[in-house]
Amino acid sequence: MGCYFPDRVTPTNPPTQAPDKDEVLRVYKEMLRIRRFEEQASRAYTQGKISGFLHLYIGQEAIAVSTADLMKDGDRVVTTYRDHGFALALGCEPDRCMAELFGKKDGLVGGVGGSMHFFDKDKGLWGGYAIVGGHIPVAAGHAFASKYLKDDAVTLCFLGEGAMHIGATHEGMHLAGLWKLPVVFVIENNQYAMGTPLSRQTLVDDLTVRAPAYRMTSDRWEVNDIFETRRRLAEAVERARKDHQPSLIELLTYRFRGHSMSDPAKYRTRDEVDVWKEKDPLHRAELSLRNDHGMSDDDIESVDDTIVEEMEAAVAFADASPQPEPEHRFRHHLFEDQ
Amino acid sequence: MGCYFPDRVTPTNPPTQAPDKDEVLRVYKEMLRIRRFEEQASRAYTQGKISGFLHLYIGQEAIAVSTADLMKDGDRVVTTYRDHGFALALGCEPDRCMAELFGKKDGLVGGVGGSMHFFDKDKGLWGGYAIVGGHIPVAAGHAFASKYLKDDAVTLCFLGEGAMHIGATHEGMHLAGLWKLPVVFVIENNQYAMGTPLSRQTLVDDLTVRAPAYRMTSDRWEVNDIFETRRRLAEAVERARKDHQPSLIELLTYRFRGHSMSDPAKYRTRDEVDVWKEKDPLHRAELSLRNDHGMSDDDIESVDDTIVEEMEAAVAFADASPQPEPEHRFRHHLFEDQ
Amino acid sequence: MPTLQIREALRDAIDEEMARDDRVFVMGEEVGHYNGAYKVTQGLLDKYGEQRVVDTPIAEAGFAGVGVGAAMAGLRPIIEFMTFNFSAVAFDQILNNAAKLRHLSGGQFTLPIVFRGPNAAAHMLSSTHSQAFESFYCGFPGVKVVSVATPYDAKGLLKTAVRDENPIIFFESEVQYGLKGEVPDGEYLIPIGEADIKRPGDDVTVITWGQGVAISLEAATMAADKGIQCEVIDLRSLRPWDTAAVLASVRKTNRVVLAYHGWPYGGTGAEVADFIAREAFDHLDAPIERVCYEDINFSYAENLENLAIPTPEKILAYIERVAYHNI
Amino acid sequence: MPTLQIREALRDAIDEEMARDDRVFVMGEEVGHYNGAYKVTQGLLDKYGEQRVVDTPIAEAGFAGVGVGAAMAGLRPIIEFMTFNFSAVAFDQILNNAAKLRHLSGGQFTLPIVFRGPNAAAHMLSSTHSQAFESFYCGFPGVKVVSVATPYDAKGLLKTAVRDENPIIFFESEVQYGLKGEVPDGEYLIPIGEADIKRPGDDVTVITWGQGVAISLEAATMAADKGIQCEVIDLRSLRPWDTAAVLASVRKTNRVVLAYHGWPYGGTGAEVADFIAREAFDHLDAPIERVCYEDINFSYAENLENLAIPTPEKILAYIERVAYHNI
Ligand SMILES: Cc1ncc(C[n+]2csc(CCOP(=O)(O)OP(=O)(O)O)c2C)c(N)n1
Ligand SMILES: Cc1ncc(C[n+]2csc(CCOP(=O)(O)OP(=O)(O)O)c2C)c(N)n1
Ligand SMILES: [Mg+2]
Ligand SMILES: [Mg+2]
Repeated sequence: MGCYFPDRVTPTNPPTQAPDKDEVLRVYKEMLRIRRFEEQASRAYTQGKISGFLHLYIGQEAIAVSTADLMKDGDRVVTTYRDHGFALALGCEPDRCMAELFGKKDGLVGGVGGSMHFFDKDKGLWGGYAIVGGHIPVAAGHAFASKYLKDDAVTLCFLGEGAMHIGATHEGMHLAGLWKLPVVFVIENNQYAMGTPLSRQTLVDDLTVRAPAYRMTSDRWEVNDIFETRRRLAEAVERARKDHQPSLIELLTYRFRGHSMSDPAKYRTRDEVDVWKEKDPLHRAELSLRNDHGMSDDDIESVDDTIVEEMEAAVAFADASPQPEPEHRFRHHLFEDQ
Repeated sequence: MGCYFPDRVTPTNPPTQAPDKDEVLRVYKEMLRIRRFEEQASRAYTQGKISGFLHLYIGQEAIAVSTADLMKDGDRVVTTYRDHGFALALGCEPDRCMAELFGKKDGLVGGVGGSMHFFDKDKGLWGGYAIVGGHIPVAAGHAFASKYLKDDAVTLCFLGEGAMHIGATHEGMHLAGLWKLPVVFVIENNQYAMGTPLSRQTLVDDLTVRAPAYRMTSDRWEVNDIFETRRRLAEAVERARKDHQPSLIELLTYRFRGHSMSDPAKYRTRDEVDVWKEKDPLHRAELSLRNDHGMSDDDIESVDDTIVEEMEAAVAFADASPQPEPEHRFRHHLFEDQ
Repeated sequence: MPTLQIREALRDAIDEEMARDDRVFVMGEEVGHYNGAYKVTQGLLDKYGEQRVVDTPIAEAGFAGVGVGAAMAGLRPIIEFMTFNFSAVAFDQILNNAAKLRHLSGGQFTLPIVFRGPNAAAHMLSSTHSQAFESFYCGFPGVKVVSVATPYDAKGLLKTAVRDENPIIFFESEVQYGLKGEVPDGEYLIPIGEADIKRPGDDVTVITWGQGVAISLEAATMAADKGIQCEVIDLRSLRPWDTAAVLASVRKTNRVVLAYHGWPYGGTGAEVADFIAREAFDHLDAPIERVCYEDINFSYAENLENLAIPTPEKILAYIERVAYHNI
Repeated sequence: MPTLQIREALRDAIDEEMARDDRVFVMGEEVGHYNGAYKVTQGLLDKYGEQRVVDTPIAEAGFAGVGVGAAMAGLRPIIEFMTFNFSAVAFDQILNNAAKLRHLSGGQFTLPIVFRGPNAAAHMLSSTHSQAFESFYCGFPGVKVVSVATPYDAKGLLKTAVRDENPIIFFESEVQYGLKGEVPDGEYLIPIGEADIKRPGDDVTVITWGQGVAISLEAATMAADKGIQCEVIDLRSLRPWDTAAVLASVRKTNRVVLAYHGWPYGGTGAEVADFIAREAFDHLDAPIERVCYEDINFSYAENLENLAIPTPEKILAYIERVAYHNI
């Protein structure tokens, strides 16, 4: 069973001040943009416009959005194949992201990577990786370079809870801890690795139990309130930047869709999903806008309409974008292949 | 610096009864047999009779000897390339062990493996492995089979502290913990991985800090008194056999020679070595025989002489043994290659 | 004869072998409760229980090694890699443990273990998920390598593999699990090491395996329309491979095209070509041609992927080239 | 010209490149305080400090991946594998990260990284420590593969490799680190992809690399006594390899023997042989022969190992075979 352990969650320290309406609205829009993008992608997939694997970020948006708010120039995000949310949060154009999903010329990486491999170096997106755990040493390497070059940059590396049990993750985290690298490892514990609930992946309920072995600072909470998430992530980012002290963070979250489009997610109950729907940070932000900031149905709807339009435009852009030129397939294998 | 942390060592519970003279003498002889064997091997290596890598067990003998005392029929030892001590303790003939080091026909595995790959299934020696960490999943697999076949056997898997940081070790231990396999993982922390002291391998001083992540029971002590070692190992073996509860044990020990014959061990001080010489279980057993059990220099010497003779005979046997037949190289790659 | 998908034929093979020998078990990611990422193991958990259908965390080196250790201790593991792309993290366990332990132990241990799963490019999965592993796993002693392309071969060879006393690398294909074909009722075994002539012919020998088989047969049909009769040989076993069947055909046709899913450098393609060039030196009327992947990392974009892989048209072009070479 | 050991030539190359570009650093097991398991990096820690000469725990996948990540971020890592046998646990990092990230990112990242260390059999190390990795690392796009056999080539090619913008697999040899040869003072570079004719001759082309070079030259001397003039070509680069130099020689001699340390199935040996058989089809007067490892796991016993590896005598036998083939 996908399990969640309130008792093991570290309590938060209270916010210094409550966010004002503009701020709530801004993050709400950012989260909603990701969700609507994913919904468009989902539709396009069922229409056969997107192929291969498509892993949606629906339910986890608050993590990418709060992360983006914390990033300074030069900071990096390294993540898994579940990477659309980070791309949008970091400012990549929905048009180019959707075009990548469509395998088109105007895609984020020219159509060569697809859903699992979004890269936008200038925006701080150092990549979506598709071999579970394989990106952990790479992220440690980015942080190694930051320390070597003294560029004050922080690398934020995201992984699923399922990636905690593979060797590369252990080795990468061990080296990051040993060498005190400026990196923050964030486990997005969405309770499942494909169809496998956490309880069949490990007997421990708290994945940060490994932090001491790596001499990392740890923190762990459930992602309901995006502002709490941002505040606590910020502490880890500063630890990395100022003290070169790496962190291991476990975020309890949930994906509302299947692992990928091909997964009907039969392995979980309606009730379980409903429990998490209540916790959904996007839903909570909407409630706050309604209850604390007096936004009406119409207000919310018009926000939504604009965003839906933006994402439909992205689909139109992707549709219209041409396929990559045939010769494009010979580029970038070696540096010489221009 | 090769570091040792008395503060972190779990205190022992007192022995139920002190061992009598025969028992002390028996384990003393067993440990001494290993040391004398290694000394002969060392000499033969310098004479060019042994080639390749030769990793000596001098200083760690008490671990193999106490392990052998605990093993029941069907139990297994899986270890590293530093495997001579286990072979002798488990009852493999010094003749065949030495012949293996000489690459001769009468070697334990017919000369194909050499020093790093002693195997004697019937004696419970399930092998010496030479890829660091690679044997941890294999040992877990033996334990998996025991649980599957309900044969009540326990697998004792030994590894150096240097093997704790590699992926295969993490994966193998994780699966053993998750599936509650009847296995005991014993870290022989001899303070160095080749020339690298523990302090440059990890920032933690206690390697059992990882046991909770694997839901294993842990224990940790310094190997001075072979009887304490046997008593505490026995608890882990019984946990595995009776409750299928795996353990992670860290033994603080020391190798008095270099990593292998090609290592002059310049990286450590005379003083450090002397400190450990005082702790040497073989030395302590000898003191006990002299002080508690009234053995004289002559008594000790005659014991030694017999053992030295046995090991010199092993060298003579290995010298006399022929090389493997040329056709032997085509055997055992596939089952059909008889 | 009943018609089955390759997926079903593989499942029946596993099911029959598990029923026959309770030392046989299946282990891998999502093989149990999820019924298999590609549904090859569907229903087996319900039938055999968690002890014999073992879901694992994501730890290929770990469970590949557990399989090796279990085989040494008397079990007969079937280890599923969700795809062989993920076996790269378990490479050491296969290369240094599975393939070597019998020899290293002087024959004290036997390693009856099957590593199976889909291999080579599927469709639009980009570079890390589109790789053919023949050139890696055929390159060292101590293992046997099999690659199946029809339901009949899939069932017969997997049953043989499970009974074999050696480590077997067993290649399937994601895009061919649904491919249908006749499978006789009742038990049959296909020996490892025997090629199968999927289509007889006298003019050109087309040597293929795995995903190459279907497109080679298509190409052969197109060639027939042009008056060229191809003999299409499905190697089925890549290590060891059927040198006799290949030589017999080449001595007859004197012309050879190899068509397969895999990168050009080395591997089975080069090995077979080099062998023929040496052993049939005086029988070749044309250079041996190889139709395989372009030597590039795969792209997600459909048009780019389609250009990189062998097609019936490409194979036909080379068939014509070798056939008309001396005219 | 000063005479250096290969070990010293490699060290000079690393030293010069580190002095020249402070983004270059060395990482691996025992490279620093221990001065290198085979002393290639001797003295570099004292000279450049712990930041640029980095000792690692035993975690090849970890530090290979750290190297990849550091290269993406602007550094130029030289990753030492104590031997390439231990790179098997890092295979995924090389195959799926180093070789693919430039392409996957649409060219956003550059991966100037060198993976170096001893390759192939040394002496009496048994099967897990005696493997040649060419067939694994040459088999996929996105990397270059180099193999050196003389101090001159070692220095010139390693300097080029460090300056190259791509992942380079750089093969050395444990048993040849002490091999001496002349190395000019002052800087020189050897381009990757250029073979070197180590001995000119008109009768038989002997293609070799790595540990094969010295024994091939011995065999060529023995052949000369029998009146057969061999042209010994050291490929030096295995991916890409010098097709032009090879074809030119083969068109002259019409006879080819490949001699190298490595298993027979596939790999560079089969790739080169297949290429020649196709591109020089009408120029060959004899089948191409390959002298390499027996297709077995290596044994520790000296006599068994010596029987499994190529020797000057074995190479000579094949030189004679191809030379007299048509007489
Ligand atoms: C080494 C490896 N093994 C298996 C896979 C197949 N696979 C892709 S995603 C996935 C599940 C990952 O779950 P988790 O880490 O929790 O991330 P999530 O998908 O939940 O975000 C698996 C098994 C892979 N990509 N790499
Ligand atoms: C994967 C791998 N990397 C490197 C080596 C080379 N090597 C052999 S033993 C060793 C040190 C191991 O130290 P430790 O685990 O502490 O065991 P000890 O030798 O001290 O008993 C190394 C680096 C190896 N055999 N395997
Ligand atoms: Mg998950
Ligand atoms: Mg040690």
